[in-house]
Amino acid sequence: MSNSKFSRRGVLKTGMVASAGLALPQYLRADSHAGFTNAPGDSEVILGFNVPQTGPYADEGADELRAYELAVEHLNGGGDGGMLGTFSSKALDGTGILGREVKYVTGDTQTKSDAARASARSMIEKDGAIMITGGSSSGVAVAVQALCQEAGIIFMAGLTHSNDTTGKDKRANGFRHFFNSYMSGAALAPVLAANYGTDRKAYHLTADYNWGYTTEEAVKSSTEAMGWETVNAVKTPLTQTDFSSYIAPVLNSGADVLVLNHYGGNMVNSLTNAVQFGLREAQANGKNFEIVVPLYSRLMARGAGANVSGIFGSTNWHWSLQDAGSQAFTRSFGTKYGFPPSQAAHTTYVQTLLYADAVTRAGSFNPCAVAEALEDFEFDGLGNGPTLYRGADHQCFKDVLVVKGKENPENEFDLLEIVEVTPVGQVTYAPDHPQFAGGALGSCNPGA
Amino acid sequence: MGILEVKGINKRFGGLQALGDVNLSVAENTTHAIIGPNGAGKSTLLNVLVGKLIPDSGSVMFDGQSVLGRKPHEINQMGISRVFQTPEIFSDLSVFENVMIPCFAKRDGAFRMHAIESIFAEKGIQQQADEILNDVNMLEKKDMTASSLSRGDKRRLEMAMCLVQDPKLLLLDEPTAGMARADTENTINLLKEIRAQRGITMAIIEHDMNVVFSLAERITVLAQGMPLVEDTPDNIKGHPKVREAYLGEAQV
Amino acid sequence: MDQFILQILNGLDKGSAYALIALGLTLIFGTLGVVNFAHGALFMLGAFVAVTMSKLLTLSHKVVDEARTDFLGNPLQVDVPYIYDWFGQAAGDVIIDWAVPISIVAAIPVMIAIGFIMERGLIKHFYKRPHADQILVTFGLAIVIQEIVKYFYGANPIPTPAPSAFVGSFDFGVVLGFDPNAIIYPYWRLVYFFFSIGIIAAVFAFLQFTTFGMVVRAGMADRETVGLLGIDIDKRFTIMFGIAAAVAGLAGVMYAPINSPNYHMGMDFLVLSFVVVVVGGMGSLPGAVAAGFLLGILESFASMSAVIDFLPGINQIIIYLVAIIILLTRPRGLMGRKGVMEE
Amino acid sequence: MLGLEKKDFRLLLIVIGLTMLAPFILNPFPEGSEMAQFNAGYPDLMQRFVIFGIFAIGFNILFGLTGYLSFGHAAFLGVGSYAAVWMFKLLSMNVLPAIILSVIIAGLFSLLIGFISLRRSGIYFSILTLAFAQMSFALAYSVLTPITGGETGLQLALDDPRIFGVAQTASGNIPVPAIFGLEMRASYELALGSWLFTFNAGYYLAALFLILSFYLAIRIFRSPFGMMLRAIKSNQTRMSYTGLNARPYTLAAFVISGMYAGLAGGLMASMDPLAGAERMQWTASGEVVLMTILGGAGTLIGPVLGAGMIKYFENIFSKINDTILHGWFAFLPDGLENFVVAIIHPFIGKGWHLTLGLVFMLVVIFLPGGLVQGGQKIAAMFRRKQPEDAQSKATEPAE
Repeated sequence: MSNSKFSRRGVLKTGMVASAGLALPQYLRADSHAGFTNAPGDSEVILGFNVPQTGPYADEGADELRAYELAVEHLNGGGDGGMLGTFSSKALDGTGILGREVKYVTGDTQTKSDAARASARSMIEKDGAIMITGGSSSGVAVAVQALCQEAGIIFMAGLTHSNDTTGKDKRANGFRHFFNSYMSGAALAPVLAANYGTDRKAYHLTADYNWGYTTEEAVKSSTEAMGWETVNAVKTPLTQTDFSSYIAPVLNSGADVLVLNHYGGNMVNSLTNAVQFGLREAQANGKNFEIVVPLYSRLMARGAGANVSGIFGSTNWHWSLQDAGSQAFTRSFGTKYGFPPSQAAHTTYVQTLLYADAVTRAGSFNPCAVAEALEDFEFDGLGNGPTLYRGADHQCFKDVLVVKGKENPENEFDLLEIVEVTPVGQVTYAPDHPQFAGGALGSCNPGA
Repeated sequence: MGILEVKGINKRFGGLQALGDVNLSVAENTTHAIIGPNGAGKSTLLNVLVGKLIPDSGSVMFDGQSVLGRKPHEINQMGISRVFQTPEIFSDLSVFENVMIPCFAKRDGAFRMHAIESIFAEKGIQQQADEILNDVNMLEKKDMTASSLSRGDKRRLEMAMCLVQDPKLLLLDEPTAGMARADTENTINLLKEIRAQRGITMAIIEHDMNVVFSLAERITVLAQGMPLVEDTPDNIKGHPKVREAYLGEAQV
Repeated sequence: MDQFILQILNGLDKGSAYALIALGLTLIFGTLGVVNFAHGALFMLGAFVAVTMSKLLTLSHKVVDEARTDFLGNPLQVDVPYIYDWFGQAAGDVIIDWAVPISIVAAIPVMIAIGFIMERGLIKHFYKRPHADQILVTFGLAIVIQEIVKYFYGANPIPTPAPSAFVGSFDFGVVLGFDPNAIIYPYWRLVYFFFSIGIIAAVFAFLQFTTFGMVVRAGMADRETVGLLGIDIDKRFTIMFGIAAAVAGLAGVMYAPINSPNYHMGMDFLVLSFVVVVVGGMGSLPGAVAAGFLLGILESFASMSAVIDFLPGINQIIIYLVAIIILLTRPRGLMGRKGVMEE
Repeated sequence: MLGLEKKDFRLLLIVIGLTMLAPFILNPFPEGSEMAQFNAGYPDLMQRFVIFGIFAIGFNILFGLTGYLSFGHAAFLGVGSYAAVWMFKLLSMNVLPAIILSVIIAGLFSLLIGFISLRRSGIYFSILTLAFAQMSFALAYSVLTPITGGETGLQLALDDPRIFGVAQTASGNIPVPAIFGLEMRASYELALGSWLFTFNAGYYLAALFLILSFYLAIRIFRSPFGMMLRAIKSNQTRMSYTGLNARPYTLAAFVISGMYAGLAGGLMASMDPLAGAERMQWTASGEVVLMTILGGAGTLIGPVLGAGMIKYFENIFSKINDTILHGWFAFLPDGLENFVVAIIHPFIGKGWHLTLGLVFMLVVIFLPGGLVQGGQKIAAMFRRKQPEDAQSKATEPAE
């Protein structure tokens, strides 16, 4: 029996008409010609956009999808070209990828690893997608990344911030542009020290799952290195909606800073609760009490409303950046959809472009060739300054933004202001850093 | 020595003495009626006998063994079957299945993991079920769903389910309650038949004196939880204490 | 000690939310015998009445401000609420600020109407159907309601703040002789607590002291008898459903400032409120209230860091653990009656 | 035949036919055509159909026969998956030991939970099972992360200490689950004209298990044991006054259905070696309840149909997007095209939940007996001539 493993319908769709008629059962050998899974035909190539369309992250998923559609438009030569014009690599020329028109399929991850893998598998097995990208949580990213490794497909991670994605769960076929917990901690700590002093006592509330653990560890170690003390770190259940019983004891704990290692709905609720309890106006140890949110998302900050003002956090990208790439992207996204893009939209757009560029430079869709083209690739003009796709762990290294909730936002998109652009040097770490230990890339798998 | 020996049963619910020092002896192969006005403790006594209630003190011996502390299904396995005031049957199942279940209980005990055997292969059980349905004149209704039966048929079905187990003692809780006159007569005849043909010992709790006197060979009268008298029907009929207890109730 | 008091306060506050939702669920179950999986959706709809009210109050028209530009470099279009035009900016701001309390007024008729429509249009056809069917149809309805809300309002939470007069916390510690800041509690949460107590009291008073309530209580105890009395129980059921919907809706309105409403907040509460109802004893109103407070307080204790350090993960499971223990020791929950939902 | 009545044997043959020919049946539309969107004949979805079918068949043995509504059955599926993945990590990539272990572990776990939960009945039983499952989920997601992988799920790694087998393949990758060398993902593709059919090894293994499970379910339904279970649902009082102890019967049914769930979990991990905690969440338990009721509780084939329907919606409807819609309706004039797309838009893609909710409501309102009843109604329309047929139907043991 031939182990064709994953079908590549792309080929069939175009090649089939010729073999019409009652053909005898035949082993399909197209795979072995190309040597990798889902080799595209001559006229089109299919990408799989796997984003949360239902569940609490559906709005982030919708923004990711908008960015993907924009990227496809630009790759196929439509629109104003967006960041194609500012990208340092000039391999892409608006004629699709390697002359093939870019088509796409969409799916719903539901922010569940099972559903995300089911959706990804259907893209690979049914639709013949050559690359999968998207997602809005680390659990999903890690799960789909492992699946793509097994299937011989490139995975370009969407919004995933846990160290594990390019740490203990890294895979040779998976690539992450988004920043991570370690970088958040490393970028935030100096800014916090500069603003709040080095003699602070922090109280952590941490979401009780993998991402929460890595974020707590990263922020703790970075701030403690600056001289801060960690008074307490309490784990909160993922399903918690009312954080009052976790927030209430904070003010009397001897701490003067509250770090909320929460994301999404947890972050909105815990921050809202903390502000309700008057923590922002409170005094402790003779200092103003402060709140820190290590990972900010503008879409989610909107849910917390005025509560975010003055609160520090970090973010991967923000539309108010003034470099040419960011401006170009914000302009084409804003013109098409009427509002500025989120960081989720940005990272997914950039990932799509980076993939297309790598294929073009490699001259092949073979995942191993693409991976090789991405590894240690240095580029600029995609919004975060000069960036390195490190080969050792498939993580992008670039500047990290430290932001603060705006005091007087002009509208619902204008919630964050950039406090500092932490240069890449400060957030770079060795591939074998303890926070990333325990995994191996393995070798690239072309499938087939 | 009767097949059922109840000695000195006491049961209190809070401040209420439901049963006080009740003694009862049901002799083998007789029909024994337990009568008494409302609230006399008849149902409480019955529930003690079947294991639903545990008395505060006293003993209940059946066929030489104590039943106290045993669960209803264990007491049934000892040989006591019960007919309810309103028939308790498996109403979602067919009539045939209703009688097959007690056959299995009789053969296999309280639990058996017979998950792979087919019902259709159980010829012996099927034959038993057919026979008993034939005995109660319900064979032609064997494929009907039990819930669609008439009230009288439900009663007969329940009776069949008890009889097929071939019990040593059959407890009947007001078997004619709420029945029309004709149905009552039918039931009396049915019970008489059973008694005559199978020789099953029966204990009947009954309100309707007509029924009691047509069936019972011995009668125990309860009043306010206490046993008043125990005697033959003829003696009970004229007993002054019984008249007193039933004051206002006609037909005595 | 102060931590202990603080967590009791917290527990009472959480518990009042649980009790209020469970109360409505029990009303429906006790009177109508319907297991309503859409009850959480009613709670969510209440919160979205508040959201809608604040959207309506800030309904705006665009005024072009040539001096400033938006993110694309075009002249900035500033939103000016109509309410500014009508009442002036100062008065307009006050009205917008009070959007949540104002929406209480709107929520009562809106929620009663929704309750009526639900009962007449759907639920009444399911009185005699098995509980499994009721669960399936109301669960389907809950999904439909929440997806409709998501379609119009998106998946993200929408901030719906309390009036600024209620911002900040009350310092119980000082009153009780502890250090300042030892026992603080936000004003709005105190409002929520007293509001819940008020609603619970009102429902009990209504059932206790009105003829309508007496009939309903009789119906909860023995539905068939009341039906036999020739009382038009149908109409009363509809009204009861409306009241239960209003109770759930009001709980939602007042909850909006505590946690920004999102479309799935009803589902988040659904399982919890069922646990509360069952722990209280199916069909028992006092049981539902008692269980709500009990679980609220125990949940708060379990979230204390000293407790978590001792028993890691206890805060994840406390509600369920308590439910299991109570159901194993008290077969019908705290105050349940025999025979309800045991078939 | 095989100890089955003629009618049951026919049903079994139908199920065998459907599962064996599924690659054809589920791919009715030519590759590349507009309707190909509705094809479900790709390995992942076909595997899910049968795996969730097994899960629902097992659940139905408990719920459909005894009437005990468990809201925590997903926990057994989850435990089964964890057991299987640990087996892959520690022992070998052969799926058989993994599946066997997952059935055993799920059986033990359900014995424990069933023993405690079955002390209560009705809704109290439902809440007890829900509480146990939610506890399992919450702990698996958080404090048990070292055993369960937590949020990211338990997966294979390059340094697994696999006793029988290699940690890495020659090309430096993690080996994949297989049965005696035949990889679960191996597929054979058949092109017939413009149709393309995929025959996947994993699917056929799972389908084999489905047929076995279905056969076993028929035997249980038609056994004295199955009749006792229906008797428990019908009247527990009469049950005990007939000398039967209901507890061991319900517990046995609970454990059997737990083992079915474990089998489904083990198969799931064998097809795709990752076990996530969300598998145990109450929504997952609720899903199997919905599958069973939707298809027809207490019927043999119903749960399988319900499982297929829900999984079809989840996987096919969620993938339809506006671009595809525009493709379908491109033949319409522009204005009309946009209008039609706007009408359908809320029901597809991110709106697939809405469609599913509506389907639940419609089915339960108009077909109280689930899809099976719908099928019977249609069948009845074709044979109106035999009214006595319909009458006898009511008395037959559950179909």
